Amino acid sequence: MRDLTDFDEAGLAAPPLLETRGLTFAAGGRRLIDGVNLTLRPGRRVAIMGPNGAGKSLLLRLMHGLLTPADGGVLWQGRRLDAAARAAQAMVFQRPVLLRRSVLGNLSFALRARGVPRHLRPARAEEALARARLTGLARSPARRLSGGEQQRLALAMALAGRPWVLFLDEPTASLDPASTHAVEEMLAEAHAQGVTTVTVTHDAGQARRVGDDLVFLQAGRVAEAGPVASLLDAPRSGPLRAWTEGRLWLPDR
Amino acid sequence: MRDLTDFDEAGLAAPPLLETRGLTFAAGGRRLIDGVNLTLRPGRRVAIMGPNGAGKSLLLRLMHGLLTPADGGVLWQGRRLDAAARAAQAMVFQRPVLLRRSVLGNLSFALRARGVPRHLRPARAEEALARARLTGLARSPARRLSGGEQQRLALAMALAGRPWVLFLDEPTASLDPASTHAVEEMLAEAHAQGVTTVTVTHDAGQARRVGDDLVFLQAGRVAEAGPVASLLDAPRSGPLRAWTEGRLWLPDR
Amino acid sequence: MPGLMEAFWDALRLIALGDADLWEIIGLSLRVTMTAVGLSCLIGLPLGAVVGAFRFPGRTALSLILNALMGLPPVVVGLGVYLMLSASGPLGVLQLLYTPTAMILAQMILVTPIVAALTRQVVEDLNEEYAEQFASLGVRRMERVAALIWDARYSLLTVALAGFGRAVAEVGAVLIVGGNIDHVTRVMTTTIALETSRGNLHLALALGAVLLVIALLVNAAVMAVRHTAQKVAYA
Amino acid sequence: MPGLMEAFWDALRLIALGDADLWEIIGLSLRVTMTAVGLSCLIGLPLGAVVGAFRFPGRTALSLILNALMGLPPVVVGLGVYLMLSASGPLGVLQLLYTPTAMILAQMILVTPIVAALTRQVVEDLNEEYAEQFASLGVRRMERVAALIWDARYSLLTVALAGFGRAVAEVGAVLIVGGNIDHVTRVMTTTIALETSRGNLHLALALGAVLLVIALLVNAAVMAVRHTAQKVAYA
Amino acid sequence: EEFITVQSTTSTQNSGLFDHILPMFEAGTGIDVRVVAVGTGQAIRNAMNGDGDVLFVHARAAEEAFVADGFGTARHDVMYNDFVVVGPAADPAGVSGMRDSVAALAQIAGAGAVFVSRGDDSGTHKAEGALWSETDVDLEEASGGWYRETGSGMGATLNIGIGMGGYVLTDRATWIAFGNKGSHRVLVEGDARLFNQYGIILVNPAVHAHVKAEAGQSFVDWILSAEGQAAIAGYEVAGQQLFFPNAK
Ligand SMILES: Nc1ncnc2c1ncn2[C@@H]1O[C@H](COP(=O)(O)OP(=O)(O)OP(=O)(O)O)[C@@H](O)[C@H]1O
Ligand SMILES: Nc1ncnc2c1ncn2[C@@H]1O[C@H](COP(=O)(O)OP(=O)(O)OP(=O)(O)O)[C@@H](O)[C@H]1O
Ligand SMILES: [Mg+2]
Ligand SMILES: [Mg+2]
Repeated sequence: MRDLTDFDEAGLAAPPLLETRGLTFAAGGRRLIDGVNLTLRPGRRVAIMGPNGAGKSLLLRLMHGLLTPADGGVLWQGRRLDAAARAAQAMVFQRPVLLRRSVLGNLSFALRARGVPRHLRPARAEEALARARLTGLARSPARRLSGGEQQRLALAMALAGRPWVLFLDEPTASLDPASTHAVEEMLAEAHAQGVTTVTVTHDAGQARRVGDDLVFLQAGRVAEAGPVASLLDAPRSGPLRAWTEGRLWLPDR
Repeated sequence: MRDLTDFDEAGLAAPPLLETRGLTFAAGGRRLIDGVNLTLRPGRRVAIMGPNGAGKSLLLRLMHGLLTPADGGVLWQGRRLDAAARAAQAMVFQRPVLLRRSVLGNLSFALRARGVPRHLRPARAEEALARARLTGLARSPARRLSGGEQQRLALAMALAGRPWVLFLDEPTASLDPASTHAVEEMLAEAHAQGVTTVTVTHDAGQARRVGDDLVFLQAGRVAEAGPVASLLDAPRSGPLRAWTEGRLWLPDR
Repeated sequence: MPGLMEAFWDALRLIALGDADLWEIIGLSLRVTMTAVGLSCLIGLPLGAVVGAFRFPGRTALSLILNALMGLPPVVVGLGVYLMLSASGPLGVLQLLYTPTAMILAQMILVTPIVAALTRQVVEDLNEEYAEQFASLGVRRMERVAALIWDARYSLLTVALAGFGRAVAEVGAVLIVGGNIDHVTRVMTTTIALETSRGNLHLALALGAVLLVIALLVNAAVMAVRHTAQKVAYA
Repeated sequence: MPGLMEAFWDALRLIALGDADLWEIIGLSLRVTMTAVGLSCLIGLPLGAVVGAFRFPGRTALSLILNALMGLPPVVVGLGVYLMLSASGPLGVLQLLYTPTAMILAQMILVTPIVAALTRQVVEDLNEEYAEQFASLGVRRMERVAALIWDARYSLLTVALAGFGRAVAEVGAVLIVGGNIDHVTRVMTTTIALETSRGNLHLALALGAVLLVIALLVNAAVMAVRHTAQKVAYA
Repeated sequence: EEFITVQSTTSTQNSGLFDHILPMFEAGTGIDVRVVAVGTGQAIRNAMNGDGDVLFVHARAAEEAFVADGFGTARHDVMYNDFVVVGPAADPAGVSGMRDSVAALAQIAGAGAVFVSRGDDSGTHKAEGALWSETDVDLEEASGGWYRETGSGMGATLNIGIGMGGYVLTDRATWIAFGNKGSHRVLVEGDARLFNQYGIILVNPAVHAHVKAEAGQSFVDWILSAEGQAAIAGYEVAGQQLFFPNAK
């Protein structure tokens, strides 16, 4: 397999924030992630695309340290990924997990977990609510929120910790255009402040907007990786070509 | 409020399959659905759009008889909506609910619930799996599927009952382009066989593809309704205009 | 406590040597308890699931009563069953008093509310997730109950084990309706009570330890079956 | 059974007339049981939550042991506490034998494993949903435990009520360590046992009914509090 | 297999008497004897309900009432033993060696030393009550103080008495066979008022038709026979005879 570590030309100078080396994950007798090598450089935004079941969510989980690889590993600033490293990361799950509390209760919980001192929490929560446009719903039970509202709350909770790296798993899948736009602006803002984002998306337009580099996954492997525009404009691999044309890519299954 | 019962010009001849009259739903002290009048005519496809939290999912639930209205009601072929009526309907939820069983187990369960005789079930399950491209995952635990796979399974379960009316709540939100395309084709196919579909979507392009008529919801009310193309090309109401321009519509909140 | 360890070894020696009396007692304990718990689950699981899954008039009252019946005192159950089965009671003709059947009946009455009340809670929690999907699919009532019980089966195992624990440890009811008759209705707990009243505290304690070991083995066996099932899983 | 209804009315009349002895007994029953259940929850909820939420070496063994300890026979617990607290026992100097404190201790030992084992199951089910979010947010261990207990609080109420049921119905342990001493350690269940051995079966049964009514009231009170809390809710 | 049910008290069972004599009867007749050992009151009540063929207890007045009310055919003396007062070796009330049981109790009360009573209306409790009634001690007032009513069986009461370091009135058979004596020993014995008579009664088949009159009667007959009486006399624990047959 090609070594893809160096696709990130622009960021070559900066030392890598996170690297995966031969990352492999297996379950149910299948290699669901299969020898993935990636490098995340500070401030460089990555978009991940790929068909359903390609392993995008698993890859995010592995990079975030939520799953233990069967083989290979994840390096955080050159060292083993541990809980302390995870404190500098945050993730928005594809299917938001919200506590059985109010919207505000969820946010306060996240702030507290992230070590925000008690006296700072109300202001921070207020601010996050406003940014997620949930102020009016602060006292509503979080699990009764609409799909889009839940997704916005999950994003607000992730951002509350002011992470260095933000993993986003289809963060705008249930959002209306205005919210999608707002989220993309939040990402741009975060990027401007130096946050490194990794966004899984099925929307090529979004990939261009929120990614500098694109990783295209297919059946647990990196089919193609490189600067987002050049890849999408001139896909070289079969899977990505099929994808951009909206075709089904069925190599062996 | 304007009476919107008759927006459906093309279907005027056919008697309505389902009607909502002054449909209202309240919770937490808010009128979340507020006096909605809609008519569903057989074979006529409806798209529902609107910002997050507008009440789209609640409206589907009310029409499917899963929620009891606070005021107004739902008529099914002119009579009260009951469990028997619901047997002619099916719904794909925004957040798929899958049993703690295998993919095949979930499908068999749905088939059985829909009264498919035991000896017909294996063939029907097989067929549904193939259509949802889940054949290879038949024995996987359903709740371990990827987001997109779960959504496809939920759709397969809904279709398994061969419903007359199909409610779809953002059915392609987590799907890759090829799957989205496949789902839209399935909907077209179902439409050709006379199934009436009601699809919630945030994607204007999809609304055009899967809807004859469009209902635009805003804060629990129908802001605008009519043939999809004319509405999207020339939005008259403030909310829909804001929407098509990707702006935030904040009338009073 | 030197006497204690000694007594414990004595008890273990009796078991190891296959002391017929002790094995008979252990066997009857297990037979009575297992049967009672099995029957309790047969009633309590569906009953609890129905209360947990459906809304009907009197549901709150019913679940309240089930909760309260978890506090049914064994002696009272024993007395109630005794008065039923006594020769001068309504079911006297059945001649079930002072038989293992009477003990099973008493334990069932004790354990069924526990199984039902805890099942109600477990099923209610699961149903919150499933209810809309079930309603949408038009799942029939009895199938709902079956599906909820099946999907919650691993949690319900713990419920059944709670019932087992109550039954296997119980002495008040089986003493009254069984009579602790040697070779007929003598079980571990009544033996322990007897030895206690004979002042053979260490022997009683040792027998208690044996009973606990048995409970541990039963639990381990159930867990092993569960793990195997979970591995094979997903039919 | 005419004698039964009569005895029941007699018992009710005693209560209504404010029979001092009976009220004393009911009061002690509630005090001992409530204290024991409260303390058991204080230990059992976090313990069960820790076992349910974290993976650590010995976790399976621990949850197996908790399950098995649900089958701890009251008489054995009573004996164990007796041997500890008796004048010649290691804790004899405390002079706690035959005091309500000893009864609370014995009931705690009985009830804590029940609360812990059932909590483990409830928390394990909830943690399956929360675990990744917690790990992602970097929630500290003790906060996780607290959050799981808090979010599962309505289900855990049923667990606590199961513990209450076991404690309030229990007679074997409190008889041994309390001694059923009139005006000192006599509670409802030991009174019922006494009346039974006196052959006053109907009175015993009537007292049992009274006990059940008390259990029902306690459960109803808890449920009422729960409903109110759920309405106010969502802090 | 033919069997009869005997309602009896805990003292006969706890002392091990039945384990000693029943095999002899069963070997001779092939009739299995099932003993239900409960409180005296409960045993009598169970027998009244017809849940036993034979009643074998020690509460003379209650037994005679049982027969007088028609529940039993006839009452026969079987055996006796005696009650003793046991207490801690330290003997705070200084009653060791006394023969006058009433005086001994009065002295215990006077010293305010803990006395543990069964308080369950059993035969033993009634015998104890009779002794107290000859003193001028107000038990009502003392209850909960130095006078502790356990409301439990003999064995449980002994366990409690030993745990509290208190005095207990017990039947000698239970005491001798008892395994948890601690430092307690017999302090008062030999008073004629401490006599403890056991009786046996066949439950009346005219009241309860299902009573196994024939087998039950054969058990009664055997107990009263020379063979049965010898079996009772032959039961010893630690070299001491526990019961003294006195059938007429
Ligand atoms: N624990 C597991 N056990 C077995 N199979 C699993 C497990 N987790 C994930 N899978 C399978 O691994 C594959 C990749 O899953 P993943 O969720 O990473 O897909 P994805 O790329 O995120 O897809 P989507 O776009 O649909 O979200 C899927 O086929 C899924 O069924
Ligand atoms: N049971 C409930 N109690 C209180 N509020 C509720 C309840 N159910 C829904 N809501 C609120 O009602 C509004 C409409 O919810 P609904 O799920 O219908 O929105 P939606 O239009 O489907 O949005 P989305 O596009 O985000 O899915 C939301 O603001 C939601 O928070
Ligand atoms: Mg995914
Ligand atoms: Mg929705």
